[in-house]
Amino acid sequence: MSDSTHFDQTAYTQATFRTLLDCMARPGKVGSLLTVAEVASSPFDTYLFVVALTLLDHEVVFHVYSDQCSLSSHLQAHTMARVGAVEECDYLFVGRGESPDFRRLKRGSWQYPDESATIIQLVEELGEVTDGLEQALRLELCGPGIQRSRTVAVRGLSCELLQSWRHCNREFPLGLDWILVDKSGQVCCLPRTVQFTVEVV
Amino acid sequence: MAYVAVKGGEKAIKEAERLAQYFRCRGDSTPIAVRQIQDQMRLAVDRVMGEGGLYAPELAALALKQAEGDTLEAAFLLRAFSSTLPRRHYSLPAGSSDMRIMRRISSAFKDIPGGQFLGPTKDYTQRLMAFDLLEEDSHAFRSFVSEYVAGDVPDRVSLIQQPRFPKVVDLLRLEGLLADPAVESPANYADLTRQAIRFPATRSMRLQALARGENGSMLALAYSSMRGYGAVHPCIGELRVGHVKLLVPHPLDPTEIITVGEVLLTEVELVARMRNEGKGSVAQLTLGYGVCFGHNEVKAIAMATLDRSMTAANPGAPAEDEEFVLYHIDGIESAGFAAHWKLPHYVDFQADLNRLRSVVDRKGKANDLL
Amino acid sequence: MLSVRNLSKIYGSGCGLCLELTGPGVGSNICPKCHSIVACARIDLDVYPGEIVGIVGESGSGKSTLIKLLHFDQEPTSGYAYVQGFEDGQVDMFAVSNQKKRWLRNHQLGIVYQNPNAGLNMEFSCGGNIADKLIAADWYNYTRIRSRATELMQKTELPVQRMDEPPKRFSGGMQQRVQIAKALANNPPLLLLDEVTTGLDVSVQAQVLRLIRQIQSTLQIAMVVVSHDFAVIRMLTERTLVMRNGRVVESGLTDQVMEDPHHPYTQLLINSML
Amino acid sequence: MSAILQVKDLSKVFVLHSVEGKRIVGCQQVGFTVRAGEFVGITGNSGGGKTTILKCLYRTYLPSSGKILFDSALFGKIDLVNSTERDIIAIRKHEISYVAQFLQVLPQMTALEVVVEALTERGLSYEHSHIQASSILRHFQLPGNLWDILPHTFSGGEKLRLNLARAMVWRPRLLLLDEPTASLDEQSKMPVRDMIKDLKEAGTAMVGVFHDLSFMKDVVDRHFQMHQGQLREAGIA
Amino acid sequence: MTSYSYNYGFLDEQTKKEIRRKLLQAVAIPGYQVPYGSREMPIARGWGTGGLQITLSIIGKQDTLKVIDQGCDFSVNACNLRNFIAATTGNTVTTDTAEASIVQTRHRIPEEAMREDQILVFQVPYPEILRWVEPSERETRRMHAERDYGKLWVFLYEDIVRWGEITLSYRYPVLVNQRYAMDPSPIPRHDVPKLHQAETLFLFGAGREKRLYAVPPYTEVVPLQFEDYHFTIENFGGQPCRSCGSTSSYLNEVYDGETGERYFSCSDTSHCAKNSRGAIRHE
Repeated sequence: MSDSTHFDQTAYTQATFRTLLDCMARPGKVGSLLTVAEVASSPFDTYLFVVALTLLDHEVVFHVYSDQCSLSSHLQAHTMARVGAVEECDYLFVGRGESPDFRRLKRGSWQYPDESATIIQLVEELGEVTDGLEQALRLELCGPGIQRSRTVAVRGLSCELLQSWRHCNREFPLGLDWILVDKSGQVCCLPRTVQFTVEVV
Repeated sequence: MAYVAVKGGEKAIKEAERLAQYFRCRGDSTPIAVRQIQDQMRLAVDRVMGEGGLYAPELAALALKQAEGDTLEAAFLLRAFSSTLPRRHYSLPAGSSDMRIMRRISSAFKDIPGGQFLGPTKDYTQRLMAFDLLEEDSHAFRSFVSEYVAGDVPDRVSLIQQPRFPKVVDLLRLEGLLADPAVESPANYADLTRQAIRFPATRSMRLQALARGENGSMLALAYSSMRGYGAVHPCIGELRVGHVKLLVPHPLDPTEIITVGEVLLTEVELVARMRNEGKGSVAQLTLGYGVCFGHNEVKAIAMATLDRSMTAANPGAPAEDEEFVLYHIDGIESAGFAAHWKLPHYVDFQADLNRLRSVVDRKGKANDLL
Repeated sequence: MLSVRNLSKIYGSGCGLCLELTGPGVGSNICPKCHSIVACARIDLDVYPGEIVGIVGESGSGKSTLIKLLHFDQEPTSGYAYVQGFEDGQVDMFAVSNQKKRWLRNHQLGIVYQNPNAGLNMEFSCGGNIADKLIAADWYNYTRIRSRATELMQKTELPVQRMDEPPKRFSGGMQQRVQIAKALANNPPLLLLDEVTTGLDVSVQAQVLRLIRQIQSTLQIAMVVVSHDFAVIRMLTERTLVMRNGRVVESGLTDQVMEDPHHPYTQLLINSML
Repeated sequence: MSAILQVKDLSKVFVLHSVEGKRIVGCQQVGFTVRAGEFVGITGNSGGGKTTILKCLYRTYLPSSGKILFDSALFGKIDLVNSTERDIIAIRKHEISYVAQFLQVLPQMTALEVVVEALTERGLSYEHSHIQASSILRHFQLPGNLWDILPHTFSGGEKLRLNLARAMVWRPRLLLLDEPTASLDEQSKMPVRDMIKDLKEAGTAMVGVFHDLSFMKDVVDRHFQMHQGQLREAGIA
Repeated sequence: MTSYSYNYGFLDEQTKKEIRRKLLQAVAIPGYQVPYGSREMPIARGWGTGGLQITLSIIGKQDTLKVIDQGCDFSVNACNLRNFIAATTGNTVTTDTAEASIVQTRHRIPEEAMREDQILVFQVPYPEILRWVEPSERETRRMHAERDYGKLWVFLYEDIVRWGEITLSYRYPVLVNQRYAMDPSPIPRHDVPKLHQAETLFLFGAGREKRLYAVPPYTEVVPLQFEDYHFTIENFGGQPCRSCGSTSSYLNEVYDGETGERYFSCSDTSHCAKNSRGAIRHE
């Protein structure tokens, strides 16, 4: 962030947060993240970085899964957040096509289910309709935030990962919340309350 | 006209503010200087800093001025201000062994290494009205200081700021007679201003909550324990008042330690009876610890008493129940909530009336049937 | 219907040798090394549907701790237990979440404590106490709750017209019956009874024992009865475990344990009561 | 008819730990068989071990060695010496009944309730149990005014009749009787004998121990004498 | 003396981040109270600091704000909060529910149906509904963890025993998503059904108690009730609002200062004004 006079981080993270809040409150709704030149210059994936900038500070612990490009130190420098193991992190960043073992993440305690990890994961493409999305997973969602049901299509996510996420959410209120971001800045949230069926398109 | 229809809210607020301002200014005295409050109302300033949880004598004095002397309101102003300040650094734990002593006494021992050291206290002064202060002469006021400092008692200046003393309770510690509370690693210290307290509370949380507690509430609870609702019969191992240095590691090079300033603290280490924890328990005295900003001895004693009373294995008395104590000693919270009853509650009251009428109607119908 | 294996409870830090260094062999359940108390050690227990099993022993033998572990009032240090009505008896009930334990307690178990204060909320009314158990087992119909409470009070010979009074105004025997009524409210397949007649007058004791027998014979509820009193055990149970220093030293048919005891401690216990 | 009970080499030794493991012999190498509908009577001096045999058969005592083969309707041929407690409880519930010398009942239960409970705990409906219980009490000539009071106020004979009624009312396949007639007066003995005959005809096997056999002479089929823990046949009565 | 200036929305960015993180979790666990490090605000504890912190953490320059207290935009407290937010953000404010993107409220849900693009922020004095029956926080945490709501239910049961109905009027307990018992804040019963399967996101903030929680849109929110003793809302005996004539809105009963006569008027004042103008479409 070389020139802070042109970049209003306060307004920027606020707008990003509101998109996340809206998407978390309406699981499966696909929102759009904004990007600006200052952020785009980051070596970290632009949109994961956008989310990180919005949520992370020195009070939280994060982990970048199979961090091959020392992204952790980049994130740390920009947010002051601490790097920690998968088991203790509040936020897990997952790159495209990666399949971490979700079972290692903390799912909260019965007294404090909020002490759980949130996964922020990059996928190929997200859409509310399956048109034009090949080899995508079509998720039929229901649960709080959804009137009857809602459909979201995701390309670049494995069925196995979905199942392992479901396994981690089997006893509510313990669970993991999941934020999916695609390469063009589309975002979709899957809180632990979501029930889903999946089909391969 | 009824309360509901008050639509001049905006205007009413402004007028009320102006009226309050008028009440502050209407006398024919000159405006009080913040510096005067800071110097001459030092105990009020200390109290405000303690309850406000911010060590800022000048701002505390300003808050007192703005609050027209209401210490709780002043502490609230200070707190609200401090909550907008980002937490850039956390200091290293400051040890009071290195305190520059202003006052230090022990009631546990007659003679202590270094000696009892009264310092500035009015404990032994008769509480008689000093009518001469009604018309204090500013010349006399000044000349007292120059005479005092230049006086014939050689060590007076150094008496105000004394060198270090060994700590009294360390004597007991060396002999193995003192059971220290479990030590928490500084890395795990919680920050009460950044997270909500939870129970059982960690000791660092407890002490922080107590250090920001309101004098009167803490005193009442501690007194209840001393008097019989509970069983803390304390003995002051050591009470010391003095300045402590605050050190912060350099953000880029943690091996480099920077002194960021000094704070005046009152610290009380209270020794209480040994605890019986069944077979295998060691006969040891227990410690209650109290510390607060500024010079405030009653608060520090109350805090140490509560720190000790909350260690009861089976809480019975209010002062032994940590949830009861810690949830009710914060003056800002309790005063705010007590004051909030002044807000309109007619919607809730209407709902109550509605329910009441429904019950009365049913009873009436039931009686009619009889 | 209930199967307990290798259940242990140690109060204190525990040192790994606690189980070896304590027990009836050394006549103590306090570990000489770390001063932990071994309340229960490697207990095995099976309860079959409709059966009453007795657990007898002196105070400090670990029998009440065992009951408390089974009711989740305390957490075991180690061990497993399986209940027929929970996950088909396939899942260790100690290994599940408190949320599920609560379900189990609400739907599968009933308990009557020696002290009515432990089993009843003395601020609630008598009917409220019964309602508490019913609501926990998903009864949400006020009228049905009232009639079930009436029925239970009749069954336990409590004055129905006092349903809306708090049990703290009742006598000890009546409080014990309120506890039983509450424990029975959801028709639990397993009822745990912890020294339920201790401290009651002899005539009241008899009433309570009779009530328990009637319940067992009419409702076929399985029960675990803990008592230091052999007479109570003899009257209520067919099988008995004798506990000492946290261990089961002998078990068998109740009449056999009492008339042909094999373990030295049981013989001593029987002799001292005659 | 075939043997319902075969006792082979049955011994019982008590070990008293409080007196340095002292061993007391209850019975030794005892053997006999009982067929359905047969009444075996055992006499002997008190302390001679006859009650020990009876209690071993009921498994109140755990035999030290030997076999007790019982032809169970539930389990087929089963050795009561090493059957599981569960099996013994089931057999006690449905097949073998035991009449002790003294009546033991729950306090606060009336005479009628005692007999009714013997049936309800075996799964009969309350109404049905009530009818049968009344009928047997009537048969044993227990006065109707006693039915609704607590048995601890009864005379010895009344208690014994109640005890028998409770054990017989559900018609066990094997009935064990410990001094069942000791405190019966002449007038009460008749209905007891009738009931025993009735059960015998229906196939119930019985083992009874007596101080003196005279009273039971006409119902006992075979007679053994117990002497110093050993049993010998005294010929058919 | 150093000069001090405040950030957009008063709170520093770190504080906002914390509250935002907790809000996302609150939405993910409907009805669960998330503890947070509530900051001292320049208005007193108990005067809406919880709602205020949420509003200031979510608000952006494009938002239009409405603040009501007891349904009224002009009560002193509503004015005070609105002025504060406006002064520290420079945002547009409104009294028209339909125009607002964020509505902060104390003790009411606006009469006008709220939409998907709006957020309603509640000021909550007692976030713990179990406080009706249990004073200890440690114990109520355990009760929530185990979904142990027996005490609350027995409280309702005994209320019926004593009075023939459940007498709780405002702060009526609700069960969210069949899991958490929740305090809907001291709204009257009239407003409780509006929480169920709503279009709008509801956020709740309790500053003094340091808790925040949420009800996402389209979520099941059911008042605790017995099958045969149904939850009912307030009944004004068919009396209309004296100003706008509405018979469907929540009314205040008012005594005329001159005549002493008792009459009713809408608690939602801006809705009432709009209705009087005929600007509300009735279905």
